[in-house]
Amino acid sequence: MNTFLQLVVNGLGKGAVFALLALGFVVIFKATEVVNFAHGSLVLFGGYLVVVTRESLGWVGASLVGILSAALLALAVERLLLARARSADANSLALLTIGLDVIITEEVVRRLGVTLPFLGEAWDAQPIQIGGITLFRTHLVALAVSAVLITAFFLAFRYSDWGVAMRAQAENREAAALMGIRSSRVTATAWLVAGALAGVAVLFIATQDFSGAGLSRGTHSIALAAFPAAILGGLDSTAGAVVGGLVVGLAEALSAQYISFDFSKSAVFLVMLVVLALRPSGLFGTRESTRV
Amino acid sequence: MLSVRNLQVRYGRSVAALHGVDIDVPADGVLAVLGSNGAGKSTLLRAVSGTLRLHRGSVVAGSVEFDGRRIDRADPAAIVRLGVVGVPEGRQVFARMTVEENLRAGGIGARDATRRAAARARVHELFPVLAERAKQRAGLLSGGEQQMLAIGRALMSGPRLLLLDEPSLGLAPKVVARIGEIIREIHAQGTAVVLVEQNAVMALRVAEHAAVLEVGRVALRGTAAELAASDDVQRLYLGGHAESWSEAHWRHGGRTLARWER
Amino acid sequence: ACGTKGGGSGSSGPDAEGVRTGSGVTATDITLGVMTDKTGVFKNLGLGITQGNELWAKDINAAGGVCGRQVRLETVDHGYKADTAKTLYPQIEPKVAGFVQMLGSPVVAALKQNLLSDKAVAAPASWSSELLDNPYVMIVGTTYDVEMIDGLSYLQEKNLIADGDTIGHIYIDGEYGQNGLRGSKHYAGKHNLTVKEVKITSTDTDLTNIVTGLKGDGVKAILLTTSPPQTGSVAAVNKALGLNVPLLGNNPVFDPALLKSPAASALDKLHIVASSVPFSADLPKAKDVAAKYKAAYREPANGGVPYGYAVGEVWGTVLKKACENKDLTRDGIAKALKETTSAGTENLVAALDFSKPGAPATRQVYVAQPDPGAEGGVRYVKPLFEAAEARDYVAPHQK
Amino acid sequence: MSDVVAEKAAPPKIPSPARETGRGRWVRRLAWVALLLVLAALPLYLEAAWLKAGQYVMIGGVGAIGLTMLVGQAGQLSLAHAFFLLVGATGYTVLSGPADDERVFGLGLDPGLALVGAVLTAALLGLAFAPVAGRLRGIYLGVASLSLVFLGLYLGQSAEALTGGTSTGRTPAAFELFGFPFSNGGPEIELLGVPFRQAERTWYLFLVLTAVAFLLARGAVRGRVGRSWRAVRDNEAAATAMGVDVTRAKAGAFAVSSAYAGLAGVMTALWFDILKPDESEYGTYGINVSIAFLAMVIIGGLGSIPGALVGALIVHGLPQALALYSADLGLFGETGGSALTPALISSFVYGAAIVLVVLFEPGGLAAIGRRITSRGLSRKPPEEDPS
Amino acid sequence: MSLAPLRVENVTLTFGGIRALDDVSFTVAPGTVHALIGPNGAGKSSCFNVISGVYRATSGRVLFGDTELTRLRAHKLAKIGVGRAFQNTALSTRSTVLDNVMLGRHVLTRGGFLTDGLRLTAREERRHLARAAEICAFLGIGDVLHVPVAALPYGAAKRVDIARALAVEPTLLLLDEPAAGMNAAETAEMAATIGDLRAALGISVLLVEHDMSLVMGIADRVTVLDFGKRIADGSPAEVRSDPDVIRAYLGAEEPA
Ligand SMILES: Nc1ncnc2c1ncn2[C@@H]1O[C@H](COP(=O)(O)OP(=O)(O)OP(=O)(O)O)[C@@H](O)[C@H]1O
Ligand SMILES: Nc1ncnc2c1ncn2[C@@H]1O[C@H](COP(=O)(O)OP(=O)(O)OP(=O)(O)O)[C@@H](O)[C@H]1O
Ligand SMILES: CC(C)C[C@H](N)C(=O)O
Ligand SMILES: [Mg+2]
Ligand SMILES: [Mg+2]
Repeated sequence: MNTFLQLVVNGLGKGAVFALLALGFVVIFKATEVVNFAHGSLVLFGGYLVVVTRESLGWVGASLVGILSAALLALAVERLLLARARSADANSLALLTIGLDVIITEEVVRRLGVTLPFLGEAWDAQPIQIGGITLFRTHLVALAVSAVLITAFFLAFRYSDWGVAMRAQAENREAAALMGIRSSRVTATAWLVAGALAGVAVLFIATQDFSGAGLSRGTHSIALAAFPAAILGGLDSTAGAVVGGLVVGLAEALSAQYISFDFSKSAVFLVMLVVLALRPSGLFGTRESTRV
Repeated sequence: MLSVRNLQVRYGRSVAALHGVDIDVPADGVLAVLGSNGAGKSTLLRAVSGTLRLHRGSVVAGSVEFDGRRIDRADPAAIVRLGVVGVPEGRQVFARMTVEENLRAGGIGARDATRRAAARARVHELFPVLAERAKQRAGLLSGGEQQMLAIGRALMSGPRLLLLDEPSLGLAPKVVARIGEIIREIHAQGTAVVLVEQNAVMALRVAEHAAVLEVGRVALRGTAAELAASDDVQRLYLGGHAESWSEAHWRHGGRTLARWER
Repeated sequence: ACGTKGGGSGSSGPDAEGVRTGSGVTATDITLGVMTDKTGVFKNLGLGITQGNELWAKDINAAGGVCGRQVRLETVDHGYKADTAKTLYPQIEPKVAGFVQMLGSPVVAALKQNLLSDKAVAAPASWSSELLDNPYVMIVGTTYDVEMIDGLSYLQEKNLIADGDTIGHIYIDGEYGQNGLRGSKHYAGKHNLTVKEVKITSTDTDLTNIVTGLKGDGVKAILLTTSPPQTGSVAAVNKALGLNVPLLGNNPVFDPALLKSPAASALDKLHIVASSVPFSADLPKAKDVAAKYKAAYREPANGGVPYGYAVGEVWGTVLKKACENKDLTRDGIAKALKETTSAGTENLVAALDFSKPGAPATRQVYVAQPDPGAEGGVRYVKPLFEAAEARDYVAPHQK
Repeated sequence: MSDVVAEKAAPPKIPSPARETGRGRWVRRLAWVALLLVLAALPLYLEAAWLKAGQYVMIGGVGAIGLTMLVGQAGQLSLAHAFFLLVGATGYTVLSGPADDERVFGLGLDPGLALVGAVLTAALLGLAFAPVAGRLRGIYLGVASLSLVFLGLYLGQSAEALTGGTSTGRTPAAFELFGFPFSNGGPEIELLGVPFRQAERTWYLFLVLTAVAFLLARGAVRGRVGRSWRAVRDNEAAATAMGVDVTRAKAGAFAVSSAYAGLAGVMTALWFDILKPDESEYGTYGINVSIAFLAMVIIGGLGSIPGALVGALIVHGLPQALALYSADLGLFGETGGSALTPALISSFVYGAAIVLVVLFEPGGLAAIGRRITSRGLSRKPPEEDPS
Repeated sequence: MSLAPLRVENVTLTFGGIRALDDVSFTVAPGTVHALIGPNGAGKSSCFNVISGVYRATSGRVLFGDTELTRLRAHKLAKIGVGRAFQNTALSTRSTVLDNVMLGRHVLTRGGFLTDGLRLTAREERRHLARAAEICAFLGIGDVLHVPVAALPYGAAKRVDIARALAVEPTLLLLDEPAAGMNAAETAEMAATIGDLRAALGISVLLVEHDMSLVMGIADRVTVLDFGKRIADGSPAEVRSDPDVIRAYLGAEEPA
């Protein structure tokens, strides 16, 4: 029983970070219908800047720099590349981000060289014991941060003009432009925000508690693992990101113990396949419906 | 209010769509623009609303002025803020958003909340079906309902100049007539209108002035009444049906097709 | 038109001293191949081994070379990619007598057929006894299975485990992990231990859920055939969950960088079993190599350096034997390898015996523990030894 | 009336290029034949290492042709290509493997039959995935298909009797046709003083396989099947109204694409002389391979068959060529942590190629090629659907 | 060629709470042009969609001769001779006109991946290409066969859509607003084309159209829908003077 509880706690803790990563996909998808395959490289980039500046700025300052620079890189990507490919459709742009991801990732990994630094200074590997259960601090902080950010986004999408403008211009840029929606500003904001989310996520990912490894190519793979989370929740749904993240975290933790560890990665994808077979646009995604 | 001078527009590197167009819309006037497929009507509206770029088009020469301000290089949002709002060809509602959200998106250009509420009430009054279907996904509306939504959406920001690209497309005759009235009403409340139409009967009835575009040039221009009386317009756009049908038959050349094999 | 491609470079007749020569051997030079990873995931290790190889070549050439010939190294970088290696191999193969380094299990696996058909002797930087079905493979040191057997006997000797206990073994799927597992199963069979096996992949780094499960199983020790970050994760969770059992790992599980990670404080439970010495080993030869290294290179060193040097020494022994046999062809080198029964490296690794097909060349190991105070990060807790269970262990391809 | 009617306007001008002039077609055909002749003569001149690299490009080409039909023509995004490669490789190895091996399972079939069997197996598995794929669109389909890669690796690792397992893998039977071995075995052949051994023989085998794959695909894409795929891609309702069974068309595209991937898998096993499922998601049959194939297809131009070959040349050929050159010229001497290396440079190049193609030439290199070749022959509008 | 009547019998279609079609019945007699008109949102397109199998009727059935269309899978309709053009053209815009029209030959041809790949169908393909070109010529788009549809003006694209529907060699042609977006002269030409079609081929045409000049000019019979219900059915003259139709659809003013 203790084992089960501990696994659930582990799963939820990781799920919170997966939710944060999935939210990054969701924000951009909602604004542009582009699936950002380069999210993993934004995560890496943010982490890399933390590493570079930590010596001189300390953890807090470096973290802010990391978040900001991931955000700015995302913004630059949008402004310098995607915005210039106006004629390309969302799917081609998604493919473009694959190319970008390759470049940024390889460059950051090259620059990291042999160092694989951990980022979770303030809390890493300092667990708290309650009863027979161990609570990892990274998980606790991540849960709190995710809860705050996700609630904020949920409200913004639902109730602000920004949310409406975002969806409008994602669907039809010309019509949105005719409504006075500055689509460039909306998309740029979305990328900026998604980049910042990536910068926040990496602070949790490159820790002993979360990934067991410092900043490295593996950090990028974890962002990739958030993909099924975003998809099974529904790519355009904030609630979906939360549920998807937690489902992935739990599926991974429980299948590792009760089926086998090497199956756990497949288990995540299998859960996703089952969900998609029943609901082709994910649990909370907007169903595709067209008419002639 | 709107003055277009020697406007030349190109798509991509090779397609020239407008070859020097001059158009004037007086404050609170209604200008009808007629022309056959591909004449450049939509291109003209795109140049005014600043959306050419979205179609890989660009203004090569000439100018567009609104209230004395050059807008041919301005971005669409800035143009909307000046009070120029367009309804694109083929409705282009936000298919995945609800009717209500579509209207909301239309109001984003207008900052002030009371104006928004008033505009919404007015749109609902003009198009009651939009109130009924507030929660329905816009993409699932019928063609005509979508057209109404598109016009309603444009009215949400209280424009001073409304650009309508073939609003009667796919609408029932009764609704076409109703749209005509609505345009007149909109006009009566002080909004100028540029109305691109295939339905010349309606357009010429609503408009004060009219122009006919042919292959990127203004071929004819004058008051609506003058144009309605012109031979070419009669034949091509108003359709004295009996003659033009036989003529069409002649143009069609009595082509034949071998019978099906099945 | 006529093809411009040269013919084969098969063996040629004997030279003036009656030594027959083949690929990679001229009157003045013997060329050995280095297929290493300078750019992929094992670039650190690859670099260390290559530098060890180079130091050895410099030393032996300074001492007059082998068989009157200077040793030259031909190096290619496959970036730990089997596809690149597969293309580079036909380019380098005609130029060399054999390979002083062939790094990476996927690479060795992909080139197995080539080695067989070209009869080229290669020293893999990969220590799985599964590779020994290929007579041209020359493993310098013992193999992962034997390391585990020796290591378990050490734990039992220290009363850290007892007959009938349950132990966990976390291993990377592939020849590395599976070979380690083979060892622990052998030992478990002899001592009635229950082994909870957990298969992982090299890219997994968070092993929290595994250790949570093993804790539920009540394990008394956890065996690791993993990568260093994985070792760190297990160690940290072992402590966090209050499990605190001893950890026993194969040679590759440790990297000094772990001592600077958040897991550092949890590493006291780790025991490392290895058959080649660390860079800073307190042995005359190791100190000699270390000193030469520091004089020649700037990069921080690792255990690859003494190992690379040791491989060179073994190759030197084999080439000398082939020279005595007056046969420096590929066949002659392979024959000389089989006749090498005790290649000494001044204890960089234990003395090696390549005469028994399919059997590891030695079964002796060291046991070490992490120690932030020691140079290179580890300190010996037990010098070279061989457990009784290792002695009667039959490797998979052992005849 | 204020203005008068301006000059009578001409009807809108529409470009109306001829399909292909007779001369143009012949020039094109001759160019293809010339290319084929050059490729056939290369073993006389190229060293084995370069032949090996060329074969790797052909593996990429065959796989990419399959994928471009699925993604570019039928509009079904798939990241499952690596999985079908694994299926093909395993299929061939099992079917042709010796029946009396106690460690691994084999059927001892003739290698030629085994190749066909492996391709069919891959096609059938592609078909089996079709019901799931049929329900999904766009990116959802892409990520769903990615699950196949993970599940496939898991199964491949578990089914040691078939794959040989991750520890040692297993050796595939050398390819043979009518008793002639495509290996170093069999009769010693020499042509113009050049010995024809495994590298040379395999070159011809791969060349024939690639040519067949290419011609079949080109024919199909230009014909009825290709039309139905494009219709499904562009508008399912319209396709249905024209009598296309959308479900079947999609399933067919999946089957064909999987068959091509299967063939590429067989070639992969032959090229490596080993079948070994990867132990992690990166490797010979991992997600990076799926992405590399997608890159080839994008760079070449979605849906273009010749483009797929060019994409393969860049994505599969460049790293190999750089590695070989670096050895030849002593380039990339720098070592250690952050060295620029052939693999890294290739990654940058193919990453950048994707970005540039999407930004500036969504039709990919194929579109550029079409523009160059059509200049002077016949002017085709650039946006035209590639085939 | 045997012509069969199309019988729509008591079809009801609901979307959630919306009754798009409410117990609608009418018959398209063989060889006639039958118009379906009604206000926006009346259910005309929905009716087309039920007939062509895109939507499944909540109740009721559609018969084409003896075949119950409502039981067929949508893609089977082309095979039995039902061709359809769309309200907003649904073409592959990057493909050429000929390629689009050739899609219409799908059910009349055979060929799978291997046969096409080996070009075993090449001869047959050439024959069908010629036929497709002939159909295009008939519709006045014979000089743009190799132009991508994206480069065509709207009016020409509409013709491509119709050509594609004709390429199926249908005995029943469904046209959804063929004249939308056309000016009076172009509309007249379209009307002439439809007339020619019937004359040349003797097929039945069911069309939806808001342009009363076209409907009244060429339809043999007109069915009027309003709020999903049939409110009139008769000759153009009858319908035109029907007070319900005037109230619901035409309006007081003379239609354009
Ligand atoms: N995005 C584009 N790219 C290239 N050419 C274009 C583009 N849009 C329009 N054109 C061309 O420009 C010319 C004018 O087109 P425009 O759409 O303005 O005509 P229109 O008068 O609105 O016709 P319609 O009545 O069909 O709407 C046409 O020849 C058309 O083919
Ligand atoms: N898929 C759908 N889901 C929900 N409602 C739908 C759907 N399709 C149509 N409707 C509704 O059914 C009603 C009939 O629509 P339909 O498209 O058949 O009208 P129509 O007669 O073709 O109108 P128009 O002349 O404007 O094209 C409309 O109210 C529309 O909103
Ligand atoms: C440490 C490594 C070089 C050895 C390991 N067996 C491998 O995968 O290659
Ligand atoms: Mg227009
Ligand atoms: Mg309709």
